[in-house]
Amino acid sequence: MLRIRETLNQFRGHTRGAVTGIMAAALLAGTGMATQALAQEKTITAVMHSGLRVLDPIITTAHISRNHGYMIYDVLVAVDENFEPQPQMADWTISDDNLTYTFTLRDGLKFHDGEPVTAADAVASLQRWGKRDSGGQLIFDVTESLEATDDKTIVWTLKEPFPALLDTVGKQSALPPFIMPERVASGSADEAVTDYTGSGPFIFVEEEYQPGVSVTYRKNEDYVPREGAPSWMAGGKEVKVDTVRWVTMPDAQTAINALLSGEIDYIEQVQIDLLPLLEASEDVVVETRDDLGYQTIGRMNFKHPPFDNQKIRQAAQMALSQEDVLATLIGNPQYYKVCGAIFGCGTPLADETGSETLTSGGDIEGAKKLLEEAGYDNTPVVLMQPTDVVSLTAQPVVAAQALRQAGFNVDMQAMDWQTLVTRRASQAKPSEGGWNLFFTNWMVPEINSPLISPMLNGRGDDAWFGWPEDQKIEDLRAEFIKADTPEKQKEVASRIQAHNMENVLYIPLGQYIMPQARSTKLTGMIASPVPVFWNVDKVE
Amino acid sequence: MKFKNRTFDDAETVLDIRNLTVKLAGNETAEPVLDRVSLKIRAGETACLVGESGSGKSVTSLSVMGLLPKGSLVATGGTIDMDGKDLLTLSPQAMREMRARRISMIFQEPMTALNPVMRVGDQIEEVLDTHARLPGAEKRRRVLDIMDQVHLPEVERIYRSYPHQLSGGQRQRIMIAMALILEPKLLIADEPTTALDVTTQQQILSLIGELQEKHGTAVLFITHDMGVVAEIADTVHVMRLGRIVEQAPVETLLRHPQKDYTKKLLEAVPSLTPRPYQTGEERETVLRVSGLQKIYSTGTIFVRREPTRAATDVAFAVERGRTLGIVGESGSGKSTVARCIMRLIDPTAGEVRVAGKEIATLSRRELRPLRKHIQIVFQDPFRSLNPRWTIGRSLIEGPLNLGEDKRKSLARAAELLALVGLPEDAIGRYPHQFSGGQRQRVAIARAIAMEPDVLVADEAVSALDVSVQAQVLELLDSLQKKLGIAILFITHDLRVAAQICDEVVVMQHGRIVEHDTAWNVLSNPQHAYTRSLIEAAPGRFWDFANFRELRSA
Amino acid sequence: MLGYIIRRILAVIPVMVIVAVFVFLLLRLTPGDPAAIIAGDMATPAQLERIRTSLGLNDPLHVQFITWVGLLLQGELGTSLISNTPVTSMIGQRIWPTFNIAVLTIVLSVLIAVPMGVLAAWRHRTWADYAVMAFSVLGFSIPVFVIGYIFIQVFSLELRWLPVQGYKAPSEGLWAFLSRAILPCLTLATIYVALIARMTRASMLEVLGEDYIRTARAKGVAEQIVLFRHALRNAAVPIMTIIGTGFALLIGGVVVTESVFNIPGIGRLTVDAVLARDYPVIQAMILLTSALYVFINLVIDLSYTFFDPRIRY
Amino acid sequence: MAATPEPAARLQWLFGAVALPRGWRMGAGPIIAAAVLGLIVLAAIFAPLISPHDPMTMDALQRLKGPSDTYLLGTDAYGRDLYSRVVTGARVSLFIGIGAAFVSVLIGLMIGLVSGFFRLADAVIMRIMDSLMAIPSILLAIALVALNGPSIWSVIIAITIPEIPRVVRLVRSVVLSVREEPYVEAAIALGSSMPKILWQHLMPNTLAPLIVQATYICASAILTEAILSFLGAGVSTEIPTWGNIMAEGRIYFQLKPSLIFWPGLMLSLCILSINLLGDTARDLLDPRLKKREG
Repeated sequence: MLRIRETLNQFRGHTRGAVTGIMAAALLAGTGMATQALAQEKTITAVMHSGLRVLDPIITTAHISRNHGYMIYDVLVAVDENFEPQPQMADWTISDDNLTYTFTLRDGLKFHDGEPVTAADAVASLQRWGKRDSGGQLIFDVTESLEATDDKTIVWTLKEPFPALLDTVGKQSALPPFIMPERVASGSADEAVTDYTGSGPFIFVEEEYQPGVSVTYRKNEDYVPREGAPSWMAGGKEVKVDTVRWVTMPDAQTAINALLSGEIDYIEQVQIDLLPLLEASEDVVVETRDDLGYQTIGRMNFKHPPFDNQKIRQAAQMALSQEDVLATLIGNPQYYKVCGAIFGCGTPLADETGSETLTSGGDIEGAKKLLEEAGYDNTPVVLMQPTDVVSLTAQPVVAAQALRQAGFNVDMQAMDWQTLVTRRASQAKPSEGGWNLFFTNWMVPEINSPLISPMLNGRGDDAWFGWPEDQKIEDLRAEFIKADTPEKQKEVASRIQAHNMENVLYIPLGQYIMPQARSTKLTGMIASPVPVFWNVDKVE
Repeated sequence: MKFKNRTFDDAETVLDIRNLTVKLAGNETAEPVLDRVSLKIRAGETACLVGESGSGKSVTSLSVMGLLPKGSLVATGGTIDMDGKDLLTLSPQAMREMRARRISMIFQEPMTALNPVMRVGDQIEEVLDTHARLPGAEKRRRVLDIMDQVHLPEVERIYRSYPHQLSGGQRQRIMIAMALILEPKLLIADEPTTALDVTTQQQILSLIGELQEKHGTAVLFITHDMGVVAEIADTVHVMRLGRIVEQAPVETLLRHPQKDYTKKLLEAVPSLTPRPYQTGEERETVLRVSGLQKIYSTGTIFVRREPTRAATDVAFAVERGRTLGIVGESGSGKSTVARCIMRLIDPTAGEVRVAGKEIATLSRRELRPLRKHIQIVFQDPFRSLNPRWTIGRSLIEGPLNLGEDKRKSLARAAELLALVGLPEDAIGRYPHQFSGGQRQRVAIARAIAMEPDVLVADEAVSALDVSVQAQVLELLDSLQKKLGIAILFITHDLRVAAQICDEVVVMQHGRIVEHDTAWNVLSNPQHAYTRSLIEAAPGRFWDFANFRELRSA
Repeated sequence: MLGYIIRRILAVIPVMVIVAVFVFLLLRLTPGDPAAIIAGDMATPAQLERIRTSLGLNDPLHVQFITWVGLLLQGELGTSLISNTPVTSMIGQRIWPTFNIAVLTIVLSVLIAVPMGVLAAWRHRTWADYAVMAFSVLGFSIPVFVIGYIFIQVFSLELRWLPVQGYKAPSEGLWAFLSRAILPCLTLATIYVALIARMTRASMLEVLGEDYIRTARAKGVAEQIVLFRHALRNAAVPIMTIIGTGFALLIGGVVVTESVFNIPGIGRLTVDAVLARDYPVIQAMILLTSALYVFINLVIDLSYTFFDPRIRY
Repeated sequence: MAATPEPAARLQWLFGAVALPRGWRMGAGPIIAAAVLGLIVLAAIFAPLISPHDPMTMDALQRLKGPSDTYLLGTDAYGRDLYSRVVTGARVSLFIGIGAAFVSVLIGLMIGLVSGFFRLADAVIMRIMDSLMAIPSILLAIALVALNGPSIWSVIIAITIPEIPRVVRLVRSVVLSVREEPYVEAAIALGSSMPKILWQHLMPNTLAPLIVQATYICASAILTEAILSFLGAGVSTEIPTWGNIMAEGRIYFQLKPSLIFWPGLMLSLCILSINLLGDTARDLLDPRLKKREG
């Protein structure tokens, strides 16, 4: 059998070679790129975690759109792997009163249409970003002025100090301020852009774009990388391949088979359960891109019974066990971490105060008692379960079981993710199309600070879904903004942690990592929460 | 009446069937379908195989052709000898070679027997393709030649026609051309004229006779019609329940039938002599039709087509206790008239007065209470009763609609069953447990249950075997005498009309061409069409029931 | 004939109008919010509201409907709410893989199924008949995706004869196309073959009982000529009909097959659009497939005249 | 009524005189099919009694285990007992199949009878039915379920709506052909009212083909549910159906084929049996096929 297979492989190799030849000939004839030696054309085919449909990384927080943003756009400032902001497009100086930031664009920045990047482009881009990003809004709340004083200089003047300004402008997720041409960025912040001119290391090939299916990026020959080694989104972004194609495969197994048979080079996220399929192969490397990964969380609706009652919220939190959730969701302990810190373990602000029951397997008995004290009247808990998102199907099921054991009357309703997303925006009663509890996942860099974590907003109807009215958290956040040293910040953060667990603004359910898989032909891939294709080479 | 009286003692035997036994496949114990049938046909002879439905006539012919339905019937004994070979033992390939070359067959329904999606010329040519290797031009010449021989007009055009573009008679001519193109020694004709109108039947019969004479073909002719037998047979073989009960030269058989069954069969053939018109007291007119017209418009808003006039200016009246016959060939409009009178279809114009009330223009709802005055018996006994309903339920449907008590209606239904000669326990049984004749009796009882003034019998006996036909006609006659019902009797069969009608209306192309007493119409027809109908009736000079020539003729 | 075609096309109008209204109402009267998918996880209710307004989703229903119909009448299908791409160009990109696969599947199915059905009818109540019937019942009994997985496992992973996934246009080389198309086609064909074989058998059985078959045999015509020249052509009309109505089945299969084999066709486009509430795409797709269905059945009705000279329009 | 029909005659009533051929021999296929289906139905009815575990209870430590004494067929990705889930899945799958068949036949029968007999209504109804036919059923089903939420009833409704036009057409064609039958005309002549003719003469004729049709709808509903689950628009995974067990298990197709194999086997057996019984019924009930087979 083995021998037959070898022969077949050889046969296949031959035919594939022939086919490539034909294709190449067709391509030559078609595009007239006769001068370029096609044998040296390097193409990476990558299977991403989701299909790219929204091309405007400012209007959406979808990760795939952000990843797309990093391909074709560049940012002024980027945080490196030590969470330190580093210059990318621009260097900066800060005035002594911490009120004026002056950014200076580096030389050689050019948009894909050949126009130079100017300070005016950056200002327009920052302003549009400020209308969409919550951290950006906080900065613009205290902004006196933001101006381009010449082609290369941007001056940002504040009314009061905002110590985290650089961290916010340089953040990796969820909405980094990508720099677009002024003509594009001056458009509405509520309508997606239709001009995809960036200044990043790759150029978006519009003709080959199939929404939700595939997107093609060509190397930007004019891109001048910054000096230095790449680190997260900072450092030199040197492109070593000609083309990168992102494709979507709705079937996880198909993707793995395709990687094994060499039809593709890279899978951004591999389901842990399927890893054994890849482990046998010598041509494939399975690795984790970063150690932070994702935090999975539960969020309750503060507007409606029973979770308008703090004691009942606590009872629910007490019933849950991170271990159960993570073991069911991920399975392999190597890829998950029980972690009670709302800012994520492995981050500067990590603190696990108040998460004992969550991290020690849950306390069903305690939950029962608490529930009794709270006078729970058997109001059904409407728990929304998405059926079409693999990384979110387990949490509701596990939680429902635990809550039932604790004495909750759970009404788990299955729906597709879109319905859930729509429904969670509804403030109606749970019996009339509203909800009580849902789960979602965040990348850790999206929640690692009180400034950006959407769940820690206590402004009632203006807060994130669930709408807690919590003056205390608002006070704590204000205190955090003012904190100008890491120690002070850390101190405020731990109080926020304690308050979160007390008031159950949200339930952190632990951290997990999605490994990636790549062909051994790919070299030089850097560790980063965002998969990046600079610095990567493909060796045949 | 002149019968054929040639002798065939010296003629060569073309087909010799000996002790042919056919059984149901996989059921050795059941009664055989054919039981030791022996039959000899000589060159130039016309052998008629007669019998009622289910007697095994067709099975005999299919056995000869080797076309018994696979898996359901098998020949288990006997021999079929032709050209010194036993056809039953031939290989399929060898049997295929015999067909069309040595034996051919034509069937009852020329419409269904021709492939509807092939041009008829090609279908004839296919015989040549299968059995002879001829150059194209020669093939075509022979096909046109045989088409000419069967007296088809415009052979070139018909050659290219599809079956549905031809008339029934033309189609049967094509079948004959196909069967005879290779001049086989034996032609099997399985009821070839039964589906045809009487005038067409006459033409086809004489065509077969003509070609037979020309080519010296032996013909095995299967029919249930004694008139046809008298016209064409040399020898007659009477079959019953899978056996041959009597074989004799035609004249001998008709004059001196030996077996009771043969006698019974002959006695049942209705005479062409009309029953005398009973003049007498003035009677109440119960049905009066005047100016009746039915036009079907087939065009659409895009295509204008000439509307079809199915009935034009039809007028007649029927008196209580009398029978009016409407006679005509297919397409003459006789059924249209019946259905208009029943208001199963709506007449385009004209009046229909039933029991003194004009019903042609009433709405369905207004009509319903008047329905009791006029009832109908249909042709097909197998479809005129709801197969899911017991006889009793069918019988009381009408009375219940009139608001009668169920118990009373059932009692009455039992009486009616007795009246039509069915056992009383029939009331709880289902139609499939009865024969065709019995079902037709039930249908009559159902109509009678409404105590109508007029009974419309639309080809009510046409689907029945001749012996059963006689019984049903008798029943209708006796009911009419007992109940004084008026009967509107629609038929294509002059013999039947002669038997039961007081008056006859002859229809052609939707118009009445002749209207007189039955006696006058049959013995002294005025219209050419009526005359041609009468002349075409096979065996019209023979009085079958009395085994002698018709006296009056 | 021409009059008939015109009439049929006119008759399509009310059908399409009903489909359009039905689909429009179905989509708009049920929950779902395209703005939410555009904005992502962190959007606040106010932001969602602004996006909805900019997409025109806050207009009254009848205004949205009139806008859409107005576009339709100009031959425009609108723009995807999510990706901002014109729906026509999205469909343009995605229709060819589906079309090629579907055509290949139909050709393959007919070539396999019709002889199977003829054989079964001819050898009625023999093992050949039972085998064909068993296959056609079985073909209906296994979910399409399971069939697809089995094919991948056997032909791609075990035998390594064919690639596991993907699509290449025939213009990129016939083998490149065929090697990727053959498994999806076989997968899709399973149910289609079952359907056609079954109908061929039934139709042939009926025709083989007809008098003219007996006539043909009485002429001594060889059996294969009886079967294929006389019987099959008469049996063709119901077979054609089932090929037409089976088209709906094919669409269902395409949706699944495209997922399993990762083919960028319109089936997946539609599923994705439904899950993302991308109304213009869903509307366009359902309208388009409905129109296609109606058109195919018109063509099939017209094909009857080819098989049966009695049918004239 | 004077005489009570015997049981055979009752059957006769349902299927019509032409329907039950004398001397018909039942092959082994339909008998086995009936037995298999019977077993599945019994398993579905007594699912709680024969399931060793609660089909919904998860155990994170027992994920994706192979067959053992505790877990007869192993466990799924949530550590739930596969055997118990497959057995319980029979309930929901059969319920969906039978529910869809029942609802579509019932509604289709009503519409079809009206449409077949009343010319005016016919034109309007058939236009609407044509439109529904033209909408690809799987897309409609996905849309309906995705939009209404994946409950068992929305799955049933989604499957039912595209089936209704087919039932309507079937009923209508039977009505159109039977209304020309002499016994119906006789009933008109006897003064029976339209509703009475419709219900007593015409409707029973539709039952036999409808029973056959119902088996196909049932089978295709079970399959459609599986496909909807596969596409992510099925019933909540908390309630096991064969479809969603397979849909959940499909990513483990290579690692742990049993997750697809067992529900797939049950589903295929079930549908095979239903189809076989439907075919047998059709062969028995179709007088045209019978004619040839003697």
